[in-house]
Amino acid sequence: MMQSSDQLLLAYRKMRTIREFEDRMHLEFTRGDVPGFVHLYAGQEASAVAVCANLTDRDVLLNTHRAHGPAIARGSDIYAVAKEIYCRQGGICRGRGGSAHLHDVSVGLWGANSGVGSGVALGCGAALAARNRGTGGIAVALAGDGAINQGVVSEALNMASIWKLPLVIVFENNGYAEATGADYAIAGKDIYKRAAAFDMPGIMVEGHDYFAVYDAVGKAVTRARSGDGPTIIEVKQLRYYGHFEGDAQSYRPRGEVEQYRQDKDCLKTFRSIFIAETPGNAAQLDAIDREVMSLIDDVYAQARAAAFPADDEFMHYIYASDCQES
Amino acid sequence: MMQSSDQLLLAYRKMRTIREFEDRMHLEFTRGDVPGFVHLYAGQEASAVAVCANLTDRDVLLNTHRAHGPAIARGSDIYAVAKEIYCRQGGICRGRGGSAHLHDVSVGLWGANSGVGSGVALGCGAALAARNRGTGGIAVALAGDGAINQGVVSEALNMASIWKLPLVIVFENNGYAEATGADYAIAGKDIYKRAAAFDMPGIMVEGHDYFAVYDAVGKAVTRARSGDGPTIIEVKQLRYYGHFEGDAQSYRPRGEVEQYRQDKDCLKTFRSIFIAETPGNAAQLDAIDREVMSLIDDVYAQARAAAFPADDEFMHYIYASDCQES
Amino acid sequence: MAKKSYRQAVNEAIQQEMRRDSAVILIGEDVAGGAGAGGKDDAWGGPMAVTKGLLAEFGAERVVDTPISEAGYIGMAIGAAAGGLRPIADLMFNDFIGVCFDQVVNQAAKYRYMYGGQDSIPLTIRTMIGAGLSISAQHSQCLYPVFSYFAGLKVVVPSCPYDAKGLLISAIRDNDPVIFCEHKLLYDMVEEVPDSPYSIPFGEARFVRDGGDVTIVALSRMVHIALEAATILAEQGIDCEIIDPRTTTPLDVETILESVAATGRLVIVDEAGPRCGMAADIAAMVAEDGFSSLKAPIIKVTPPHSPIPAAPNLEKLYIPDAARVIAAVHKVMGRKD
Amino acid sequence: MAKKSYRQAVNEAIQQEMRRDSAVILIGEDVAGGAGAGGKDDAWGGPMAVTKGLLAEFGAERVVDTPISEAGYIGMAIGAAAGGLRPIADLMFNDFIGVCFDQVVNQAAKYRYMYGGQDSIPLTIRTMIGAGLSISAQHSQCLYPVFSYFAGLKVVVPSCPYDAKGLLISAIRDNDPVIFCEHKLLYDMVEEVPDSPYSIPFGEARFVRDGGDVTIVALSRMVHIALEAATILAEQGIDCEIIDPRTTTPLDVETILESVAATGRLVIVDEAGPRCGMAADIAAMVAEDGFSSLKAPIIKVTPPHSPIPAAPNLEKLYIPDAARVIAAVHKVMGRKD
Ligand SMILES: Cc1ncc(C[n+]2csc(CCOP(=O)(O)OP(=O)(O)O)c2C)c(N)n1
Ligand SMILES: Cc1ncc(C[n+]2csc(CCOP(=O)(O)OP(=O)(O)O)c2C)c(N)n1
Ligand SMILES: [Mg+2]
Ligand SMILES: [Mg+2]
Repeated sequence: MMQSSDQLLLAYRKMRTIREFEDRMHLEFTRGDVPGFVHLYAGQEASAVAVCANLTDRDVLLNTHRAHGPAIARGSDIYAVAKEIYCRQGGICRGRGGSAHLHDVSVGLWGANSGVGSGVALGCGAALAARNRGTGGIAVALAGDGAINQGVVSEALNMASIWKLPLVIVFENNGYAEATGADYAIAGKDIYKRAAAFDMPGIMVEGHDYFAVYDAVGKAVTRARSGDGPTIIEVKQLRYYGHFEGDAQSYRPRGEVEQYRQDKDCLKTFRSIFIAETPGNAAQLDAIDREVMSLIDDVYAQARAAAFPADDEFMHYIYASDCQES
Repeated sequence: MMQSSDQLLLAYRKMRTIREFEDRMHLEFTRGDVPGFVHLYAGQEASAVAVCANLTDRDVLLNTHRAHGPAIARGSDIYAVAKEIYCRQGGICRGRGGSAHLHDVSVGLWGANSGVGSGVALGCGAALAARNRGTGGIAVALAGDGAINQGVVSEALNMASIWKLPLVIVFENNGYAEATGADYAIAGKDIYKRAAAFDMPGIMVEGHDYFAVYDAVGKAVTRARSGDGPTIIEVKQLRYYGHFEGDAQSYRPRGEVEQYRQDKDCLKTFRSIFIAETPGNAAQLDAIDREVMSLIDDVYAQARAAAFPADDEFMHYIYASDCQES
Repeated sequence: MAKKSYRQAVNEAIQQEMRRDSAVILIGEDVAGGAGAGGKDDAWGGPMAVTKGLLAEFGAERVVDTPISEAGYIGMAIGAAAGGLRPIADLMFNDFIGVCFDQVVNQAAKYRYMYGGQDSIPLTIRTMIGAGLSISAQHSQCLYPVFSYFAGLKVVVPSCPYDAKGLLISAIRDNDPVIFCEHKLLYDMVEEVPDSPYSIPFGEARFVRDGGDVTIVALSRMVHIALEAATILAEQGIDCEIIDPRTTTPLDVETILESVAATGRLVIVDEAGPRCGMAADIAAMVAEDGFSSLKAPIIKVTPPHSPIPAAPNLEKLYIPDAARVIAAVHKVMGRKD
Repeated sequence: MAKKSYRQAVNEAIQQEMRRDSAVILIGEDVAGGAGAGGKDDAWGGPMAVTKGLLAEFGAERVVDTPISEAGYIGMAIGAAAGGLRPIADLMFNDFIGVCFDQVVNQAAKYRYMYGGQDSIPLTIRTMIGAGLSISAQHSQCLYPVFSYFAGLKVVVPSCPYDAKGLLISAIRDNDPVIFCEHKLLYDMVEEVPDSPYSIPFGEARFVRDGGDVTIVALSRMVHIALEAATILAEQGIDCEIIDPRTTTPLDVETILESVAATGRLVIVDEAGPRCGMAADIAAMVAEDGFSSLKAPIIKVTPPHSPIPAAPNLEKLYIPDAARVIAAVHKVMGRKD
């Protein structure tokens, strides 16, 4: 599908927002007051944003532990996202989940999760429910390269195929599962080639190229929506920071990120393609960059100023009967 | 490898022994004194027997819940096997395991198991231990068609491949997992084609043809032994009885077994190939048939006459410290 | 009203809820039995024929036979529950929780909480518990204490057809994940069960027998063993009160405490294991909150801390029987056996 | 002898056992850290750097980085144990037991028994437990009560560096599957630890503090919370005896019963959950076998029955603290707070 200029500007805005959000988080983290494990999405922005550009309100995106980027891409309120990462009141999960568990039903963002690969099985369920209830929605499950090695993922891929579920599985192959190389851990190395084993199409795409990801996901979404079943998409990319904040990353080859930033940064790539088509657009992108910068300042300020959840609501939200409004 | 006439007669004897053992079990079961769930191997004999003909004492065969055939094929004492099925003293697992858990370390037969697919992971471990300890042994894991859909099996296949473990995985595709058709449950239908996803060879072979299974397994065993890594073999076959005894089998198409018995029975197939090569051999096979018949009589008589495990040994064998000799 | 087996009671509860609410689906291995097998599509209804007939009425979209992929289809059921369905997932034997534990205890149980109460997971997992069929260590366990460890789950252990129907209807209508534990030796138990749908609230124990001397708390099939013992004990002049908690989460602590307040003596009869089990859970609760009423030690009648043997004679030793209950009651009554 | 952290103690135990016995291997996710990653191969030693340096000494054949396939590699470790190796399998967080539960409780635990004692499974599973890092519901649990439910497993919960080293050496040498639970907040705790290898037998509790008024049984990190409380209580004239069971299976019931026989009062402090947990297990054992000594209710100080929240303030409420222990002791002493 052709994207309008507005759509493209929105995509760029989201990518830039994620980048600034994560770069800032990387700095803020060193202050010591960001709770828990924090996995940054910087470098991978084009993937989640291009996925979300293909989705509607009826659809569901299954998030992973590397959750900030997909949440922002899907349209979660960025203030509520930041507050959740800081585990504050007003966080999208009321401070119970934290960085790795961003989940926002109001925008169709589900299940960021510490169980590597669980999103693929949950996604089968979201797809099944959508189909059985006739909502017209589909599900897209994000997963890392590490997730292909979890048994539940194979189980889910098999079921998605035999039941032709309206599901797209996007494996974001950023080269590493924690400190372990994807090429070491994955027999055959190419995730998208596993698709054949499950009798579904598999597509590989360069993750720094928003347009390429958009097109690949678009094909898979069309296929899912028309009832033809699931597709695996392998998005090749690189994360700019460690597995989580605090990771010294000595397992990575020297200069890897620097090189990638230079050659394949998704924002740069987007910028050059977008401007090449309509040179006047540079100013629009610059304006977005400035707006995002000041937004991020405000987001962090507000998140850090927010109160922690009320102590006396400790036992809320465990069972349906505990779901008093707060 | 060429097999000697003695080897072939032994193979035939084993197949015939399994058949008679299982046919008799099918009858005995109706008496009501065979404990637990009983899964018969009749119809599938050529598979386990051809696998075992390729193995040495150093090797390990990982059994499944359909355990009688592989145990006999591997050379377990048939009296001890029968006693175990009847849960008696003198059973290979001292009556603690029963029909589905035949395990006999003395002959390199491991892990018959209610966890569908677990043998593949255990087999990786057996293979790893053999390699690390330099025993020269390999492991062969049996699994059903249903097992390919268990997550742990995919995990194990992946690991076997990346570490080039000396392992052969034999999927005995008898068409059903309980009452569910293999073609329904398995995306892409062909198990052997999944091998490509895990970057290993996959071979399909007709399971009623002892010679064909022998050759296919032989190739895989050679590959494993020479350090080149694992192979998947899919053995197409049919079970003659229900999933377990008591299964009315109304899910099966009418006449399926009768047709297969007529066209593809492994004993018939063996007989005709073997006699075609050396016509005088018919008498030898007939003699084996007679010997096996009377053996089976004695086996069942002894098994049913054996005592149950001693009540006062109830707490034995839970921990190493409980392993007093009985 | 008619006499119905526990099996029929479960079947009827599912059938009636599926009729009432099109969001209810049934999913699991061979819940119909025969998918893609070339013969009858409705051949099994599970290995114990509990869900037999449902495919014929509700079709393959609502009665879904799955591959042997418990983690996958239970994960999927969770997602479907979040997406507006009310799945009943069938976990054939509760022992198979081993391959889908993460989905149950880390996903389903924590979904509501970890996401700050945004969703309901109206998922019922039906599963078979219990020893007695010589199917040994991996098919005979009672794992509801393990389920009960995890906050976010509700756990149901019906001991009779009437309760099975009413509690299963409650489970299906409940907005939290429920593990519904059916004892495989109870399927043929028959009693009067109303034809129309009814629900039994969770957290309300059932008085199985009134008595003033000893409180016996018994769960699932052990309720019947306790009754057998109580009948014999009554002849000896010892009057036992038998309480069946029916759900382990929520647990009806009030009823247990009230009874112990009256009797001063507690025996707990449970087929689950002795370590960190339900017997220990209930005993500890009473030792803390009902201590002042206690006149005697709290006796737990459970299997030993061992795997479950295949041999029928050993399995019989494993499962608590009336003789052991009687001995325990004698002990708390200060009688020598 | 030198001061060593709990982290170092664990590392040293593994190192010394790997030197002593070539059958000992270490296997798990990022136990070296860096496999096939293009940079250093020995980059992590696990997320907490506990196994750092072992790859360099023992090589990739004995220090094996795995894919994210817990069920697969733990199943493999069981097979390798049956095949003559003595694997130490690293389960990064004990919460991940969810994806490999079957291998642990249905395979490893039952292997010896179900096969009539033919094999030993000398497998050690090291895993991290405990809350306190705001890593929320799926990374902070204490699941040793669940492990303790299953016969065939041994379960170790060391509370200090000295015990960590000695118990881990015992675990590696043990011929049964052992789950070794390391509390993530203890890694930086430092104390004197002998340089040479030593082993501590399973099933022998440690007297952490002598005292005649109240018995406090505390596990893992809670031993330190109990000590903190006891110090304050001593100033109030209440003398607490603190017992650390160190292993939950086997459990040193004798020591606990003897102490309760002397004090008549029992408080159990545990970070695991309140339902079917270790506190309940120990309380129930004493309410049965030590009832006659009891002068007061048995109080369990545990977290509430809830998932673990991410928010630091809520997590602090979740974990038992000294104030709650003091209140419990006051209660069994009949004091009003
Ligand atoms: C079942 C399970 N095993 C292990 C972990 C620990 N863990 C968290 S993230 C991670 C790596 C995931 O790698 P990948 O899927 O490639 O995602 P990425 O972090 O690269 O985005 C691991 C091993 C976990 N959370 N869950
Ligand atoms: C994890 C698990 N799920 C389900 C079962 C129940 N079950 C026992 S055998 C079986 C079918 C296995 O089918 P297949 O692998 O094809 O072997 P076959 O019985 O045909 O030999 C099932 C579902 C089980 N034992 N373990
Ligand atoms: Mg990755
Ligand atoms: Mg089969």
